[in-house]
Amino acid sequence: MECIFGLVGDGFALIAADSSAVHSILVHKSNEDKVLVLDSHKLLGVSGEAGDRVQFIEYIQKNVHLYQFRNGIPLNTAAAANFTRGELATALRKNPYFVNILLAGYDKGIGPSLYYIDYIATLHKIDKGAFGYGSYFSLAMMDRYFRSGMSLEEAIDLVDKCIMEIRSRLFVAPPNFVIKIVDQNGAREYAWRESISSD
Amino acid sequence: MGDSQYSFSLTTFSPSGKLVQIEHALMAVGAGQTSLGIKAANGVVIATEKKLPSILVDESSIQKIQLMTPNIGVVYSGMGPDSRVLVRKSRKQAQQYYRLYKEAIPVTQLVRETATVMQEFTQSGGVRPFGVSLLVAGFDDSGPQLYQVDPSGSYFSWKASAMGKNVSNAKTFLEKRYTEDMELDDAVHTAILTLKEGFEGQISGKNIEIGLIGTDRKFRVLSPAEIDDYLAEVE
Amino acid sequence: MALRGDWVYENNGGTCVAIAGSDYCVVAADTRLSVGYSIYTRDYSKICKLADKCVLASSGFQGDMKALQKNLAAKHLIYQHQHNKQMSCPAMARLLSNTLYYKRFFPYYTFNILGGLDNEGKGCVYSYDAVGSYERTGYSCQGTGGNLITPVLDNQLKSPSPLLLPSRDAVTPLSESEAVDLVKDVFASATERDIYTGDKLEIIIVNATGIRQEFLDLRKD
Amino acid sequence: MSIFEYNGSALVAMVGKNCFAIASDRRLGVQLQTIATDFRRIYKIHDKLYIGLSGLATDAQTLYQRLVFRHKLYQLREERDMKPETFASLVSALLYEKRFGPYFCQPVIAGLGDDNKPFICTMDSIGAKELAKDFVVAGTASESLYGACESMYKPDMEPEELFETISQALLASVDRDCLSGWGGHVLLVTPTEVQEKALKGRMD
Amino acid sequence: MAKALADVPPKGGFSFDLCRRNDMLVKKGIQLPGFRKTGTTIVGLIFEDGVILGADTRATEGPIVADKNCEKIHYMAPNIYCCGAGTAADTEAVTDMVSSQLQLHRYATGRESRVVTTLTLLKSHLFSYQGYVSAALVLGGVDVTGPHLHTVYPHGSTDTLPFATMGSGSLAAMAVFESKYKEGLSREEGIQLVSEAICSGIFNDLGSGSNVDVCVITKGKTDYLRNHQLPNPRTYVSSRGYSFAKGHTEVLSTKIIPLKAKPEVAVVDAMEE
Amino acid sequence: MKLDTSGLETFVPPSRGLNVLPSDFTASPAFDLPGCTDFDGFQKNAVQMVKPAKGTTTLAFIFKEGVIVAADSRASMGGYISSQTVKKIIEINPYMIGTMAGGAADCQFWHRNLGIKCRLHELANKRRISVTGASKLLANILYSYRGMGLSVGTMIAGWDETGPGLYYVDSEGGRLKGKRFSVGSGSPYAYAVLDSGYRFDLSIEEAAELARRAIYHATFRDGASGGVASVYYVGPDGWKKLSGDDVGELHYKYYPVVTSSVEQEMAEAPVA
Repeated sequence: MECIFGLVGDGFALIAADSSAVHSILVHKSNEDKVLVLDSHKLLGVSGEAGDRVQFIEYIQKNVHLYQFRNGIPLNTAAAANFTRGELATALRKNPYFVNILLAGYDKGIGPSLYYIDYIATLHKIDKGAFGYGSYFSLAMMDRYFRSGMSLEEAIDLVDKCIMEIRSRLFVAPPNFVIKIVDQNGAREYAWRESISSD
Repeated sequence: MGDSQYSFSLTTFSPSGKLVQIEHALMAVGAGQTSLGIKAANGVVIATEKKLPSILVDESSIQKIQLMTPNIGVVYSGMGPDSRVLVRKSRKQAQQYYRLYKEAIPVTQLVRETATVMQEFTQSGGVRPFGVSLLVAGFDDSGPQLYQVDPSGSYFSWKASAMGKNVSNAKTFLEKRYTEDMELDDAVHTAILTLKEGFEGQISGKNIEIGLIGTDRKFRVLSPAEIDDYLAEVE
Repeated sequence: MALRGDWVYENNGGTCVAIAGSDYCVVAADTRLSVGYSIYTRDYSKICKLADKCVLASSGFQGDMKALQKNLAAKHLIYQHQHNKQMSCPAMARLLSNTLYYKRFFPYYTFNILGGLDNEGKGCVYSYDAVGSYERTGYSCQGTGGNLITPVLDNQLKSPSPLLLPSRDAVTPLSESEAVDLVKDVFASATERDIYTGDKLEIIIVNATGIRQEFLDLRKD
Repeated sequence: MSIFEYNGSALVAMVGKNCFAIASDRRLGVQLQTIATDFRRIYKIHDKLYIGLSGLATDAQTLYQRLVFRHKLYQLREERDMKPETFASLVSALLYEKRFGPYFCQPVIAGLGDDNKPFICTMDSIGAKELAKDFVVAGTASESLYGACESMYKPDMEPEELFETISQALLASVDRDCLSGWGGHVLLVTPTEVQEKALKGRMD
Repeated sequence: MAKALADVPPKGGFSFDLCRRNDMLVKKGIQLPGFRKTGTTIVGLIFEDGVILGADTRATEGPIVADKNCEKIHYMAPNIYCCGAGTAADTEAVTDMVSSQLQLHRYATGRESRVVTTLTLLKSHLFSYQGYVSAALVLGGVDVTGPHLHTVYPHGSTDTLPFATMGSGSLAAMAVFESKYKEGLSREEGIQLVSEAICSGIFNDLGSGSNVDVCVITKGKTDYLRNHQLPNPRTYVSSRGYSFAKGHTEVLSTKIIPLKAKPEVAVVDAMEE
Repeated sequence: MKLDTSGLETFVPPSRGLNVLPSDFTASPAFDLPGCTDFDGFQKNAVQMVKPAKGTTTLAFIFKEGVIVAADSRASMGGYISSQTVKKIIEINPYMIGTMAGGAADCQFWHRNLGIKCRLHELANKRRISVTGASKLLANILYSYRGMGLSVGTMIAGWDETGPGLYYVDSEGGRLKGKRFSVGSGSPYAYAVLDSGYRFDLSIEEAAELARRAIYHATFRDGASGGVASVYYVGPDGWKKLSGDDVGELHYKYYPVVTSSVEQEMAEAPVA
C-alpha cells in the first residue's frame, strides 16, 4: 500500500515515498519514482491511482513551466500549491482524479514550506504530514520526534525510523522508498532505501 | 455631408472620429417631446410633455413616466418604443439584483446597467443605437439622485436637466431657477414652469406627466387631478 | 421506525439526567412519549423507584423499558425475600448490568441511568449503554436530548476524572437546591431544541430523609 | 459517515451588546485522523464581516474563494462594503444555485451592519437562511453547541462576558465531539476593534 | 493557468457541476447531508371578506429545532401571500422567484397580480422539476375576481379549496377545520379558527412548534400578523444563571486590531505618516 | 442455530423466545435470542440502533521488570463522545488485568466472568491460575460465540509462576502470546512510539513514561481516543496503578506554550 510523508527542517523540506507500482495482488515494479521534481525548487510527492497520478502531475508540471516561460519568474511554493488545489477542485467537478499530494518547495526569503493537498482538494500548510496507510505510523513517529528546525541528519534519521516502522508494522508494506529534498540549492533526489533489488 | 458615407455602419468611425449613427440618434432625442428632471433637497421630480398625435387617442392609456423599481422612476425623450425595451431590460436587471442580494438596487447601479445596454447597441453588428435619452430619478441610501443616460451609453448625475425639443430654453430656465436647498414641492412648481416655457397650447393635467419621489422612497406618478392642483398653485 | 418483519424496536424519545452530590442524588426525566412526529402521551413517567434509595430512569423503547423495570422489580422482590433487606444501589447497578447483558443478542433498547445513595450515604449515579456496559459517574445524561445537555453539565459540574492518579476529590460541588435548579434549566434548554423532549419534567430527589418528587411544566410543542 | 463528518468542525456565533463573537475549532481531520490543529474556518470578508464555513474543508476553501471574488467585485462596482444581510443573501444564492449538487458547507455569517447593529445568520448547505437574534451554530458538534448556547446565552452581553460565554460554550461542546476541537479560535468584533484569540483546549 | 475561469454572476438556473464529484464521494460510502426542513403546519381559509393564512414558526434538522422563529408565510404580491412547507431552501427560492416574476408582470401590465397567475407560475416550475424541488405550498390572495385559496404539491398538482392545510401537522389542523369551519366567517372568527388550527399542529405534531403567524388578506388591504400568538415561552430560567468571570477561559494568544472609524480615516493616516 | 457452549459450562444455552424470569431464581440466567428468521440481519440492525461504545487505544508490553499496561479512557458513539472516564483497564484479580477495546459491555461482562472463573480455579486447585490458562479460558468463551456479533479486542497481562505473561485475545477467537501489543483505533499511532522507544531493559519509570507517551500521541492523532492515560504495572507482587494523567494537561506538559502577551496591530494604544 502506498505511503508518502514529508517534513520541514532547518532550511530544507523533504518528501519520502514508497516506490511500488501495484495492481491487484501484483507488484509490477518496485522502483517507481512517485516524487516529481516540479521545477528547480519544488517537489511534488503524489500517491493515488496510477493513471490519474501521472496525468495530473504532468499537467501541473507543464503548466507551472508554462507560467515560468510566459512570465519569466517561477511561481512560489504557495502559489503553486494554490494552483494545484484549484485545478484539482475544478477537475473533480468533471472527471475526478484520485491523487493525494504533498508539495514541498523552497523560496528565497520565505524558506522551505510543505503543503498538504488531499484527493478532494483540501489544501493546508503543514510542517509534517503523510498519506496512505503508512500515515498512521509515520505521523505518530513524526509527532514524537519532530521538532521545528531539525538538521538534515536528524530529519533523515527520523525518516529512517518511519520507514522501519512501516516495514515492520504494515501488513502490505512496500519494500523500497525514495527520499528527495529541496533546499536553497534546489530540489534533488537524496537517497533510496531499498530492501529488495529493484532491477 | 462628408460623414454620411460612413453612416452605413454604426460601428465604423468617420474620419472626423465620430460615430454618426449615434449623432443621428441624438437628433431623434432632440426631436422628441421635452422632458426634465430636478433634484430637490428631499426628493426628485421628473416631468414630461405628453402631446398626442390626435385628440382621438385615449390619453389615459399612455404613460410616459414609468417605474423601474419601487424607488426608481424613469422618463424618456425620443422614440417611445425604444424606451420600452430599455425599461423592460432594466426592470429585469433590477429584479436580478434584488434576487441575488435581497436589497433594492442602488440608483447608480441600475443606471450603469441601463447605460451598459445602450452602449452595447453602439458597438454591436446588425443593431442600431437607441433613439432615446432617459432621465432616471431615484432615492436610495445615498439620497435623492437624478441621472441622464444618452444613446451613446454615457450617463451623468444632474442637479437638474432637460432634454427633447425644447432643451436649450428649458435648461436656461432651470439654470436661473435652480437652488440647492429647493424643497420637493418647489421643484414640482419649477418643473411645471419650465414645461410651460414654450409649451404649445394650454397646459393641463392631461398633457403633461409628473413623477416624483420623496423621503418615503416610493416613486409615484401623479394623477391628472393632482397635476391640476399643482397647476392651480403655480398660477 | 416501522415495525415490519422481525424488527421490533422503535425509539419513543425522552431525556433523563442524574446528578450525584455528597449526600443526595437528583434523577430527572421528561414525561413525553412519542414516535416519529406524533406524541403518544404527555404524561408517561420514565422514572421507576426500584428500592428506597435507588431509582432508575430510562429512555428508548417503552416496551423494553417496562419489561426491564418489571424484571428488576421481580428480582428485587426475590432478593428481599431471600435476604430480608433492600438491595443497595451498587448491587442494583451490577444486577442491571447483568440483566442488560443477558439480552446481548436481543437487547433491551433502553438507555438507563441508575441513581441513588450508596452504602455510605453518598449520592451515586450509574450510567449504562443498551447492552450493559456501565460506570459510576458524578452525573450523567441520556436519551434524545443527551447530546444537548451533557456539555452543559460538563461545564457546570466538571470534576476531575476518577481515573486520575494521584487522585483528586471528585464530588459535585453543588448543593441540593442548586443541582435541582441546574436540572430544571438544562431541561428547559433541551426542550427548546429537541423535539422529543418536553411536556413535563419529573424530578426525583433521593437523600437521607427519603425520596421527594417535584414537577415542572415544559414546553408542549 | 456523513460527508459533514469527513473533516470535522464546530462553529458558533453569538450576539452581544453592539458586538458579536464568532468562534471555531482548529482541527483539520480526515475522518478520525487529525491532520492539523491550526486550521482556520473563519474567514474575513471585510473589517466587520466574517464568515465561518463548516463541513467539507475543500468546499469551504472553494466557496471562500468565490465569495471573496464576488465581494471584491461588489466593492469595485459599488464603492462600498457589503452589508451583512446582503452578503448573506449572496451566499444563499450561490449555495442554492447548486441545489442538486451542493457544496457540503454550512456557513455561519456574522457582521456588524449599519449603526453597528450585529447580524448573525446560518444556512444549510443549499442556502436556507436562518436569521437569529441570539446565536447560531454549525458543524459536527452542532447538537452539543445548541444545548450549551441555549443554556449559557444571555441577551446584551458586554464584550468580555460575551467572549467568556462563547469560549465556554465552544470548549464544552467540542469536548464531547471526536471530530472537532484541538483548541479554539475566537473573533470578538466591536465597533472599535477586533480581538482575535486562540483558546487553550484539550488536544485529544 | 491557461484558462482564467471567470466566475461571473449566475444567469439563473441550477448548476450541476458538483454532481459528478458528489457521486464519487457517495460511491466511497459517504452519506449526503439532509437539508433544513420545515416540518410545519400551514393552513389557509376563505372568510367573508377574503383569505386568512396561518403558519407555525419551527424549522427542524432531523430531531433538532434549527430555527425557533422562522417565517413561513412568504410575500408573493401585495395582495397574495404563500405559506411554504418542505425543504426550506426550496420554498424560499420558489416563492422568491415567482414573486419577482409577478413584480415584472405588474410593471408590464400595470395591474394587480392575480392569484391564478401565481398558481400557474408555481405549478409549472414545480412540475418541471418532477418533485425534486420539494415545496408544498398554501397560496392565498384576493384579486379582482375575489378571494382564492389553493394548495400546491411538490410535483406541481394543485387544489382549489375553501380551507386547506399542508405539512406534517396538516391532519391535526384539518381536524379543527373540518369540525369548525363554516362559510361566511367574520374576520375575528377566521383569525381565531386559523390560530386554533395552527396551535393544534404546534401541540400535536412534533415537526411544528413555537409561535403562530397569521396573514389576513382582504380587498385592498393585507395584515401580516407576525407572531400573532406566542403559546410556547421558555418555562424555566435558572435563577443563578451561568456567568463566567473574566479570565475564566485560558487564552494562548490575543491579537487586537483597532478598527478605524470611517470618517476619521484621513486623520488617522496623517498621524501615521 | 446450534450454539457451541462448551466454553461456558455455567450458562444455560441461549434459548429462543421470551424468558423474562426463570422460574427458579437461583438457576443461571440464559441469553435471550430474538425469535426471528434472519439473526444476522437483526444483529446488524440492532447494533445500528444501540450504537455500542467504541474507539480506543490500549497497549501492553513486557520488559525486564514485568508488564506495563496502559489505556486511554474515551468511549464514543459515532462522532459523539459518550464518556471520557471509561475504565478500560479491568482488574481481574490482584495479579492479572485485562484491557478493553471493542464493545464496552462485551469486555466488561466477559472480564467479570473471567474473574469468577479464575477465582473458582484458585479455590479448586489452591493455586493461582496462570496467565496462559486465563487467557485460554477467555479465548474459548469468545470462540464459542463467534459469528454472533461480539466485539472484543483485549490483552490479558499478569504475573504467574512463570513470571510476566501477556496475551492478546479477540472475539474472532484469536489468541496470541507476545511481548508487545497495542489494540484499538489508535493502536497504529501507539505502535510507532512504542516500537521506536522500546528496550527490554527499561526501568519501570522509563517504561511507564514510554507507555504514557504512546497513549498521548495516539490520543492526539486519533479522534476516537482521549481522556485520561492510565498506566498500570504488573510485577511479582501483582498489579499497581502507576499513574493517571489527563491528556489534556499532558499535551501542555510535553509541549509547553508560552501564553504570549497581547499583540497589538498598531504601535499606538487602541482606541478606547
